[in-house]
Amino acid sequence: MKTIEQQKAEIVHLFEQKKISMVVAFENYRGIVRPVFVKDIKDVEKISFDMSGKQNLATYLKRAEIKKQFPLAMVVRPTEKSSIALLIKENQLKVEDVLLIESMVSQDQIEWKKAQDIEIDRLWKMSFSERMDFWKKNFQNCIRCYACRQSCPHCYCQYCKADKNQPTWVERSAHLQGNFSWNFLRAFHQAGRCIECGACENACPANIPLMLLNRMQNKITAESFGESDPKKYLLSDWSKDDDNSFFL
Amino acid sequence: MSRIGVFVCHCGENIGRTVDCGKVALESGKLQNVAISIDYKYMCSSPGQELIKNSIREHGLDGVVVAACSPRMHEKTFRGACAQAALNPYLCEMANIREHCSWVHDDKEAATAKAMDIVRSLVAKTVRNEKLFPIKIPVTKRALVIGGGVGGIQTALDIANSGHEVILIDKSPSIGGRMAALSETFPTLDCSQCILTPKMVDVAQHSKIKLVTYAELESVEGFVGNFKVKIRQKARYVDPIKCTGCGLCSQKCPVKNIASEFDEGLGMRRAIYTPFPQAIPNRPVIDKNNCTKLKTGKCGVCQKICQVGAINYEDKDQIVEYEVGAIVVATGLRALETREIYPEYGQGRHKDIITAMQFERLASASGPTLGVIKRPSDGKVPEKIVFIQCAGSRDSNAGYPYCSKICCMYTAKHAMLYKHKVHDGKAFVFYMDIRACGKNYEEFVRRGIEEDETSYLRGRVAKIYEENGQLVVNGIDTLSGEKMSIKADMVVLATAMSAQLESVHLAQLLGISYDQNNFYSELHPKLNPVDTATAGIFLAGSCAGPRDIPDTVASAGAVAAKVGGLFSKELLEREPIVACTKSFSNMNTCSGCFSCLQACPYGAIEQEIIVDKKQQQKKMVAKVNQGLCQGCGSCVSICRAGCLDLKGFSDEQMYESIIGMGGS
Amino acid sequence: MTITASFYKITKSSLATLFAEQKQKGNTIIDLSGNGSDLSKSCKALFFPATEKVLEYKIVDKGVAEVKPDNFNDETKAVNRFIFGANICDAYALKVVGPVFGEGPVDRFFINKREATIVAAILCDNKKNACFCDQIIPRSDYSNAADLVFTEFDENSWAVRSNNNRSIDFFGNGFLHFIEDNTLKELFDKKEEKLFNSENPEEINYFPKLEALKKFIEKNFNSEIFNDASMNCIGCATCTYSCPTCHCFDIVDEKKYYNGERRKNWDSCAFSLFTLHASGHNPREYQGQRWRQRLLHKFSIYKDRFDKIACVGCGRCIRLCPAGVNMLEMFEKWKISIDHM
Amino acid sequence: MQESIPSQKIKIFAFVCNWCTYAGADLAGTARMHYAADVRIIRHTCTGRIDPLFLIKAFENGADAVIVSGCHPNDCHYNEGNYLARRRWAVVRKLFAFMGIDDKRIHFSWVSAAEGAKWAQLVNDVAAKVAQLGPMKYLDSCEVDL
Repeated sequence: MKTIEQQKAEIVHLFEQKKISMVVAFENYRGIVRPVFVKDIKDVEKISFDMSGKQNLATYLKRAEIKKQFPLAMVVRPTEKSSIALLIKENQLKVEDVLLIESMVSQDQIEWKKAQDIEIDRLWKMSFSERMDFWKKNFQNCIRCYACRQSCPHCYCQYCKADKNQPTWVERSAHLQGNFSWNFLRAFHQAGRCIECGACENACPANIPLMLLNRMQNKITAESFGESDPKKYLLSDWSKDDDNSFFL
Repeated sequence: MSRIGVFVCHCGENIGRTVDCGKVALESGKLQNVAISIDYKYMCSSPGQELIKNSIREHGLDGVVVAACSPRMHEKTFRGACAQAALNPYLCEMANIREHCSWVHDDKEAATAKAMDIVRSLVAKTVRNEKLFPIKIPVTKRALVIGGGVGGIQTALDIANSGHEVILIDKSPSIGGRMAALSETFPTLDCSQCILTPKMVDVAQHSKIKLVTYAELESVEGFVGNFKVKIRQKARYVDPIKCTGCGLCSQKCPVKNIASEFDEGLGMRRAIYTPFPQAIPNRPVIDKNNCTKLKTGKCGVCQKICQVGAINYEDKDQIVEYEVGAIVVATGLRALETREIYPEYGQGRHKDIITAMQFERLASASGPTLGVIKRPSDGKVPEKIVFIQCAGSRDSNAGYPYCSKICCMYTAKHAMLYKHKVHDGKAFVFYMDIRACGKNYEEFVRRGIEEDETSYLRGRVAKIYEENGQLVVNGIDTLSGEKMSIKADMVVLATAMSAQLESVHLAQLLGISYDQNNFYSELHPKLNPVDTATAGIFLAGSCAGPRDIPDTVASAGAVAAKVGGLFSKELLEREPIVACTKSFSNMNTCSGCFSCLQACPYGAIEQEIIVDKKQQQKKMVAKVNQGLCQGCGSCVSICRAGCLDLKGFSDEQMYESIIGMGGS
Repeated sequence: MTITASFYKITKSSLATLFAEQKQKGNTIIDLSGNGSDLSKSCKALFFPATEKVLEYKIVDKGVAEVKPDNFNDETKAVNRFIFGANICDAYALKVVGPVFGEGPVDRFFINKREATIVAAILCDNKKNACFCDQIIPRSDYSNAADLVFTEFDENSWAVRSNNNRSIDFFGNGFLHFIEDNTLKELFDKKEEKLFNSENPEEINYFPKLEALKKFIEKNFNSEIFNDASMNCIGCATCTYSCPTCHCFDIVDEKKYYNGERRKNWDSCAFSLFTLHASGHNPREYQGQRWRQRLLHKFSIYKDRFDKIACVGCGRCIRLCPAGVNMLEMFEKWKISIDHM
Repeated sequence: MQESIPSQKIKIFAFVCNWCTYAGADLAGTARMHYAADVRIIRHTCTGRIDPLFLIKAFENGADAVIVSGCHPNDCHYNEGNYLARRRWAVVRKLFAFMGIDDKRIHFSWVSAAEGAKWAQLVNDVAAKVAQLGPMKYLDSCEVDL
């Protein structure tokens, strides 16, 4: 197991050999753990291996400014690793674009996921109208700042379907119908893709429990389809054995 | 603002009876973008079409909605009318207020309100319709005919005689199909083989026909004019080029007791065999399931005896690929076996209860008995035969609710043939109705009754059982109301004609639809009886439902004419309902995740590299190959970013039709 | 114009009674003093909501629509509201953006709501993380920002500073619950003094001189500094939507078949869509350019146009940013260059 | 003007494919099978074309229930469109349910071109269920409370 010093030395070495032009990592800025972009050896010091940051660093890989810096290195946790794997699978990245430096600090999500599961079960036990009220209460706070979308590494579309207005499938207004459509659309587009990093929920200034939707959906896809071609987008694939029970 | 014309058809009384067409026309006239709205008794009639054409010219319409029957019925008609008035045909839509409204509802108020919703939806959609132009694609002028029965043979000959190449495949070692196994044919009593075998020889010798027997379809890709088919040539173990067809191998093969498929199990064949003496090609194959050499490695008699060294035990199945422009399905049908028929009829337990196909072999001069009618159990010439019609047919409980169509005629023929061969014999026929509708058919049946003394008994047989070496047939003659009990030496069942066992599998390979009885569906039962819903694939003969020989040959000719028409053009025109990329703010916003490519059933999505001004690769995006695209639109709804669209059913059109339907 | 403030005392129970009376009269009382998210405590949305119906139409015949309201001046009358517990910075922000909505073509939706609403702020006891209102709001404006300013006198009562007569008009007889006590001025002065002199819990205590900052941003228009400083930015609109002075909006039409609405929705310069042309050209292609626009607008353009800085130092953009972008940190980074201006 | 023809109380939007269910509904018509007039058919090329957002748009525009119907598995005119659709709906219907849209308002079925009777039965069954539930009023308080 490498020490933090060894990992920093490794990064310095990569810079020296001109193998990378940038490192994306976390820093601890006055008690706030946040992303940092190190372009220079002297700033390697800034990198903190305390990986408690709420963001998913892979989200930066979709930005044009960052793409210019390829190849770059990224200090990653399991969440970033999964996201990068997905981006490679969906042709958004090449393997050689990002050098992974694995953080040794484990990211403990067990408690958080357990709490979500309890909440999901609680919601399933409700009646339809009670669940609708639950989401109405949450979605009415949505201001459509799209922090969820922007913080998600998998929302890489150049222009989101919700931004396109010919036709306007998702109303842009932050009213209930618009918010419902938007949050449905985002959850649906995560089907089989969400890696449960929680970045969207953490980013939401209105504190909407977005991960409930994603986690619930992940559970369904795991149950309904089982083994699926790992090289394919879940919904671009099909099997003769898929659930047919709900068709009359 | 668009200028849409709405034309509401009464369809005589068909729509007008339950939908207030005048009111619908009046209200449609008030809709946004509607320039004119008229109702008329028969919109599809010539004056109706003139009305549309004149309105287009007079009012400068840029869209037409015809509220009438199903677009599956008359979309072509009305689009054609629009085209004649110089309006792009794809600016015309149909609102289905007959099949989906007037015919299925009785409350006039509700039906009128619904018709109004439908019209509004289509008007809203039509505002977003765009001019589309047919896609032109090249044609491979070669046809594949699947099935070498009389239907397939006739189709192949007719196509080849019009100058186009044909590939004829058959799953069995020889062409000939059902007809080759028949004795004589109604109503003329020609010898079946005498009229068929010359045609088989023509096929074998025709320079334009490539005959591939003992072969099955493996896969189909592509589309009309441009199919790529893979054919599995099953291992014959006999080199057909070296083989001279001397037949010595079949005579010497030590495995002798295999029931002959051609003789319906009444005769035997060897493990290396030709199905019948007149087989085309006259080359044997080895039945690998029964050959001792192939099973155990011991034997090898045929190889030793073959003087030209044509036997090759190492032969393997081969996949051969062909490019064809049209596919003809002529796979025929299957007669049920006795074991598939009612338990009351013994279900195959009595040797002397046989099927009509077996009787054909008994009556055939080339059959196992050389044309002498002998009963299978003891070879005795039967003195009394009971023929039972509708064994399975017209019985929805048995799963065959339809009429098998040919049984009345061949049963009449069988009774006649029997009487001609056994002059003292007595033939009884149990029937439900005698359906002898065809040229000289009724006369043929009358001849059987009057000259050959066939006894027709109207009624169904309740039970057949064996008693003292004889079969007892119990039934009721419903005309006299008497209970009948006939002691017979043999019973012949006119078993139901069903679709081939593999018909569904083949339909799925070809992407054509089939009905509840697994017969293939025509594009239109009356107006397109030989087309399928998949362009470039046609149906000849009984694969679409039971047909007799004249009907089969007629349909084969019809298919050949269709294929000839298809091949008469250098370029094909295809419906432009295809996917396309959609720009946003003048940009291609595709991110290149290629979920669409993974989903496309036709491989119609390609990867395209977009370069910047310096010719550097900017990104890779999805591009639709409109030649391959069939227009299902799956890619459109898979695309998360909405970068794809489907012409004719675009996002904008669907959006408008939804809000138009809502009408809130 | 000097405004003389007057001071009052009111017990918490009387205030509750007053609220109850007002509610009975049909006025709306909005209490922001309780617990709520940082976002929900901003009162911008109460005057300029995230989405607001501007008009609705109904097609009644071909090419003919009934539009409601057909006269904005008359038909956008707002209900009377009393907002209790706003932050002073947020109340001040209403004054900052007032001219945008009130000058030239008047935005009746904002102005009518403002005219029908009394904003009562509670004086902050101490600075929150990333607050820097003291650096931006002039002291005199700070005191006068809200219509009423509350501060706790003791456990049971509030000291109140009234900056104008609007509350008297609003409450009518109900204003008798407020007991005039001009000696309380000292209490307010003392508290404000303490607040202004207190240390910011955020370690950055540098805030540039506004003139120098304005010049610096203008001068560096084509520089890379904005790109570097906004590396973290993920391009969401949390900063602009939570900002009490950001006031960009977009007009969208939402249609059903016969009915439809025109809506005024928040829009944000942080989105790439904000400046996207129909041609596909985007003058602000990178996030750095969008950040430059945000700073430029707040500290230069707005100042030129309305002689005010479009920032009140509430610190929400820093606290709520999901990616840790910090405007104060940017200024600190550029300190030497700015001071040099 | 929409008042001049009284609109149906309940509207069921049916999103169907052109090749099977649309033709099946045609067959129901040809055979004069009577069924509830609440249903409104919107023709698509294939079930694979139908986007979940179509359903949401339908609800926003006054649909009280939705039917999605196409060719039976294996019978798709486009070979695979209905399989792709089946997987999509497996996800979407749970998501709708989790978000509080009553599953009695969203129905999926396979109706072939030969199953006119099944189509008529399906419409009647759905219409009966929805009649019990009454109008949907999808998020009718559109405005967010201030």
